[in-house]
Amino acid sequence: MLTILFDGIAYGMVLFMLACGLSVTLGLMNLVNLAHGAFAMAGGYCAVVLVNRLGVPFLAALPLAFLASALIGLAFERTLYRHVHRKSHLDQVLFTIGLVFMAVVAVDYVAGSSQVFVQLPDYLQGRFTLLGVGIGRYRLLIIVLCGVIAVALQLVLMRSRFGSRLRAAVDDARVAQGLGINVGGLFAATFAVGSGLAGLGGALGAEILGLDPSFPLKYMVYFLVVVTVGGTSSITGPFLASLILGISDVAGKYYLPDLGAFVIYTIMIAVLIWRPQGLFARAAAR
Amino acid sequence: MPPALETIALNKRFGGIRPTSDVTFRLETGARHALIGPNGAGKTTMINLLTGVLRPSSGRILLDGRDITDLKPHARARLGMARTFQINQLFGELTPLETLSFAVSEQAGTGWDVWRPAGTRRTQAARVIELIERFGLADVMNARTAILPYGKQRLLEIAVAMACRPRLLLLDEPAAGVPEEERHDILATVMTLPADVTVLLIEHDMDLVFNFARRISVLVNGALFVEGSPDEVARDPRVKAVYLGEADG
Amino acid sequence: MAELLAVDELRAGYGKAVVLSGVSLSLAPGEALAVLGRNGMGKTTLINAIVGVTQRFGGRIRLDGRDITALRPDQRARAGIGWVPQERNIFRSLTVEENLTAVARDGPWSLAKIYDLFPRLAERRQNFGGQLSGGEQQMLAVGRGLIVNPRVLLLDEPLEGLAPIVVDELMRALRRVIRDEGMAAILVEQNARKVLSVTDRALILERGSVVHAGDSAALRANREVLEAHVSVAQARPERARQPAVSN
Amino acid sequence: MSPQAQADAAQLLAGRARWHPFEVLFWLAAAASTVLLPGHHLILTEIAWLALFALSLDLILGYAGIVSLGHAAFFGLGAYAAGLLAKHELVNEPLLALLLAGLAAALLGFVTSFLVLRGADLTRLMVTLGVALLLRELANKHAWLTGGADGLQGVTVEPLLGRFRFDMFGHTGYVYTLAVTFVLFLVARRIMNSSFGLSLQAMKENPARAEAVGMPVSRRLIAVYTLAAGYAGIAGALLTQTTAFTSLDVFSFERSADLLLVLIIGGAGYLYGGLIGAVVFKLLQDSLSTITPQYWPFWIGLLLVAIVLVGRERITAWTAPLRAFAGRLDRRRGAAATKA
Amino acid sequence: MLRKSLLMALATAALAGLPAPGLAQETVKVGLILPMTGPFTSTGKQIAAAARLYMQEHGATVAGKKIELVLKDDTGNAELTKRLAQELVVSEKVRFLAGFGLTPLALAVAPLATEAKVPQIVMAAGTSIITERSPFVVRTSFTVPQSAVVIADWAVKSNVKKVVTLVSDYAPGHDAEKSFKERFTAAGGQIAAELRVPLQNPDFAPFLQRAADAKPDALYVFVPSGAGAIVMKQFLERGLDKSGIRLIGTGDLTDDDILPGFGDAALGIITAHLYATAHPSPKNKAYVAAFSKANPGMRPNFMSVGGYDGMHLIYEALKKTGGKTDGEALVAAMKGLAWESPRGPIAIDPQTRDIVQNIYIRKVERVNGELHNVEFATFEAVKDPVKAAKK
Repeated sequence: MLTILFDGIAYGMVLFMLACGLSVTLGLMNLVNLAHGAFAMAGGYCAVVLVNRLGVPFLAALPLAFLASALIGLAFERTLYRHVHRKSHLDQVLFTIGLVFMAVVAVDYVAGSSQVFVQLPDYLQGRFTLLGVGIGRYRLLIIVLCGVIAVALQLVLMRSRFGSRLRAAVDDARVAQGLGINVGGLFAATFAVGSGLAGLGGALGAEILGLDPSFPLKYMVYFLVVVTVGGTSSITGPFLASLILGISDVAGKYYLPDLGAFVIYTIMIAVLIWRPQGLFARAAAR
Repeated sequence: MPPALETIALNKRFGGIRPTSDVTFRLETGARHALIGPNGAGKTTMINLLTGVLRPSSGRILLDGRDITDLKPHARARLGMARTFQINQLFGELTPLETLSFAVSEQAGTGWDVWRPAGTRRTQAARVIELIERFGLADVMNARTAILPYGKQRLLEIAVAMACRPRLLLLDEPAAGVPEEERHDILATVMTLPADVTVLLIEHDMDLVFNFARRISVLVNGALFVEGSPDEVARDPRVKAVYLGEADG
Repeated sequence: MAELLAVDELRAGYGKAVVLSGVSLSLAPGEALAVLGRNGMGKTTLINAIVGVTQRFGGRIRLDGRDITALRPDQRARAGIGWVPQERNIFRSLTVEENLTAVARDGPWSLAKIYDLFPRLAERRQNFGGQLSGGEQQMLAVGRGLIVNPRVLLLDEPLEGLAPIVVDELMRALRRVIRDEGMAAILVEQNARKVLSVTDRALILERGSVVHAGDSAALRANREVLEAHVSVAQARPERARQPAVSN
Repeated sequence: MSPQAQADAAQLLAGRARWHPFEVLFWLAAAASTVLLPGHHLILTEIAWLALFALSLDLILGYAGIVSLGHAAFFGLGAYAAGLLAKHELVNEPLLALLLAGLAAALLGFVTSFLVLRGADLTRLMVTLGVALLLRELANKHAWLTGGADGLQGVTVEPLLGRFRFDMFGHTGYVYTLAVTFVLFLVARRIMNSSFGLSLQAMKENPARAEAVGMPVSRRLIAVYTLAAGYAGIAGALLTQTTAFTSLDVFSFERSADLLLVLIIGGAGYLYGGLIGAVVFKLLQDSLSTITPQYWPFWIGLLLVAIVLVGRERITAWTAPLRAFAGRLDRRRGAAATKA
Repeated sequence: MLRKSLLMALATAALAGLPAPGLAQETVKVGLILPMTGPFTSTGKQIAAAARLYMQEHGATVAGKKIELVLKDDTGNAELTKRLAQELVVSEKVRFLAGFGLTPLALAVAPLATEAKVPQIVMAAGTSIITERSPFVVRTSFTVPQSAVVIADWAVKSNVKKVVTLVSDYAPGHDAEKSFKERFTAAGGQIAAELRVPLQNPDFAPFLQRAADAKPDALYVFVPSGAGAIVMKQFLERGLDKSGIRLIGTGDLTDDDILPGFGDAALGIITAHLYATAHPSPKNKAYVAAFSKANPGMRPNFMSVGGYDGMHLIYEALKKTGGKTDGEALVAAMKGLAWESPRGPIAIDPQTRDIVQNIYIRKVERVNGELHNVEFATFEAVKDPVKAAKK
């Protein structure tokens, strides 16, 4: 029972890491970025190359994967995405699906279509039992790492000046800009961080979710589910949504294997009918 | 004969704010009534309550003696209440002809007709053409609304409301944003609205208000402050004081 | 007198609607200008056009000799335009203090000085923007405009919808900012009497154009002009009432 | 207003639904393809049902402004309905089965329309997607009925009208699919030129004002969503009937996403967008995947990115003549009439 | 109505005007339909590469005919496979349909093969029933039960008493589950639980947890190539190996294509399969060398030999018919063909048109620093057990 909970949390954490950037860019820039998974894939492949080919230690490869995806994200934001900020959601959907197609094929071309894995160091393999709960070492790492990052994100957002400027821009971009906040620059920085986090999620999640060129397509729906269920106005919304989805998905498959795949979609539809703005959206609209 | 529009102790609360408080007033059929007031007096809330965009916290609204407090906007429209919007609310991709065809068809109850091509009913077509003519839209009747000059858009805004054959017309700042050279078209149009239509004008442009209205209500802080003839209102020192910030309404 | 802010034939509006049809004004350092007029006459559009958050159709804006017409709103803010928006637009998910620190720039107006100006804000520093009363929100909006440390502060109807006692408190604060500290300011108000008491000059907008410009004190005494353009007045005689025609 | 202008106005009002030479040409070309391109009937069949499917999306996206990423739900339901009816020999006449499949999908559309009424674009996107994925799971789980992941095997479609056998070369299938698409296009054209259709366009442009004019917005949305679902169901049924096979792919997210691309390439909101998009998209996909079987999606992706960056309006401007002349009001003729 | 009957008349006219199929021609086209994009790309790539390699090695001409390969991408979507196959037959006039990465794709085309009388060479899909769906289907890949029964036999011999099965919820998975279960229980083994995993499933953890809860001697796994790695990793992660559970399965689990990325964790996994890159025959050594040279960075896997042998089958059949491309004659020529493949000796069963081949028991080991499936036992000339049992 607790083992299932543990697995569900780890799964949820990976989802959160992968989706939180999407949630922030959607909430902040009103940008539907279906290509978010492509940045996650970039991070994953970056980790594979670093660890497997260049022999970089796994833990050192993680921040590098973050950095690489963040830089790629920044480059795309400044060159391409900035042109679609003001376009309709439909345009954004088309544009980013196009990017996904290109990313999938490009990765296939460069890295081949087979699934790849990051070679984990020995100390992250296997598991131990604590008070009757089976704890996988790697999943523990994920939970700790993602937990720390989630807390750090929340702290940055709530305590730092960057965070308050960001929240100000989300609250009212027009006034924030009129009061001297460079909203465009803020967007770019946030986009980069969001992409970086996705890259980190891709590097961490490769072990659990698998990594191949079709990654961004395969998990696009999951990201969107997290974002729509969690709402886009905070970090905590997607975080809780990820955990709920992770746990219910894992528990659903364990206890009701025949209904496993229904659980996640049913939850999503129910939530969206109940609260179209997402489960944890700020209740009062402006 | 019941009044065209009557509100009884209308209240609206948003949290601790009370943008409409105990408004009771009536418009006789064929009235030319203006609702004015300084910024933040609650005019927009008032019009939203009347048209059904907002539900009142308490109080009733009667249209020709019938209680319409719980009706949705489209049902009120069916009963003969039409409005124009302070900021144009038009159908940018449709032409004035199409826009008016749509409005006339909805008014005539043929909006559910899935078979007969729009605009081919003779009486409806005649009505559309009449509106086009009356509002001076003939030269632009086949152009996309989005590319019309602003003044023409304002005229279309009123024409759409008139297409609904209203018995009560709410005009929300009809001249707002219209360049000076196109203003007189709007003024002339408003002046020549059919006499049997009851008109409530919400406006800041005093030229328009005093030229048009036979009675004026002044709204201050959500409550009716003064009501009277234009002369009475113009001379009322309390009204001037409110506008100049000399008194606290 | 040196020119701090110069607006030249500014035309602006929203979408297709032209609200401001060619307005010019100038402001000297330390000078305060009242912009009067009824609702919908273009006062807010004037402010928004100077801040850069509306559609500009033509005209130029210079600040301290520098042409800022092409700058983004945030660049204009950094160049020295301070803004107290009409709806106050407090950042709801930020605390009072964060509302201030998020936009703060170096200069004489520090957090401490803002709290000194509005002691109520200091008491509520940890409250979120959404939890403030209207008066407190307005104080915060003014404080937020000041802490940007602008060369010119633009205040858009700062007294609107406030209780009388709050109006008095704000007027005291504004007087201190403008008169004692010498902040150059443009004050948009309907509340003509109040605002004319703190400004040097005034202009009145009607339908997007300047219909009167002059000395504040003189305008304050000129009841006729005020009534004609700001308060309720009969139509000018030349536009006769037309009879309603039957359908 | 001069009598001439009045006459113009009347003519313009009545002329909305008139056929333009371009339209006639388009359908003549389609009819000619049944004779002139016998070797390409299979891909043409695919284009024909895809066009119908895209037309169905156009009804809700182009005319009512509902963004959907789950239109495959109705397509798939229609496909399985037709497949099951044929497989278990419940209804042997393909035309009747087609109708029933359409009705089934329309029913599903009616029920789910209430979910779509809530929320804005993104919520709609996800709810529609969720419905399609749920149906897919449902079909997957009920393998005894649907064949699960292996697809519905053993479907034999009886000859059309008892006479025309569905041959391997796809000739019957193509003529059948094209004819059904044409008839349903005629119906859609008629509906969209009616007062009902006009009211949908008005609602898409400005729902608040449409309601203020007296239009019951929600009920109209439900109606058009149901209609579009029925169309999608028929498109799905055509797929099953012409291939004698269907599988879980009919519900897939990719299908809904591709459909959106098809419609956007052709341009939404003038009925021909889906048709032209289907032709362009399929031919492009087919030729690209022949040239580079492994890397063709890259070029499709590039095309999408380019379309958005350049601007959809400008890209689809090449269809402008058709767009201007087709279902919507004919402006050029109007201008000419006014001059005359 | 008039319009419609007119169209019908036109269509009938078009039908009559078509050239009759079966005319002799200099070029023989082989339609190769594979998933070249989408989630099953790796299957398509392997087979396409092997088919091209075969033609490169053996020349493009056989029995006086020039062989031309027409490659089409069906993205793993069955309705597209069917349309492409139809087009290849109708427009391109191909004489062979080949490829078919997944069972539904092969099944979708089978009726067409019958109708068009074109041999359908199945180079990948592994469900038993496929060859029964058309007399024109000939298979050069494998059937899932071939490996499943062999690993069941091996398990019985190796003192495994209690097994949990974990398979993907689609036809090959069901095949794998059924064949294993029948053979294993017949020999006295016990199936503790049968788990079916959705085909698209991101996380195997809950299923593995259920498996662990049942405390079996071994976990038998069949999942599509690719997902196997995740199963294996999560198997180890939960420490199922340490609680004495062995991981066994068919060779899909330790697909040679992706095995190098598994890491040491894969060491010691036992599977039964038809081919391993490390198969120790001279023929295979040459094959692997040529394949790797033509496709840098790729290792030929069991899918590739399906493509390679499929081409061989086509060449041999044409030789036997003397270049005649009549479908029935070609299929007849294919029946009973036997040859030495890189995987070892194989043959086409004349009764079932299915492949007869050796199945090897292999263990993952490091060879020259790389992970490989190393064969250590051979079950010779295994026929498809499902069809064999029917007789």
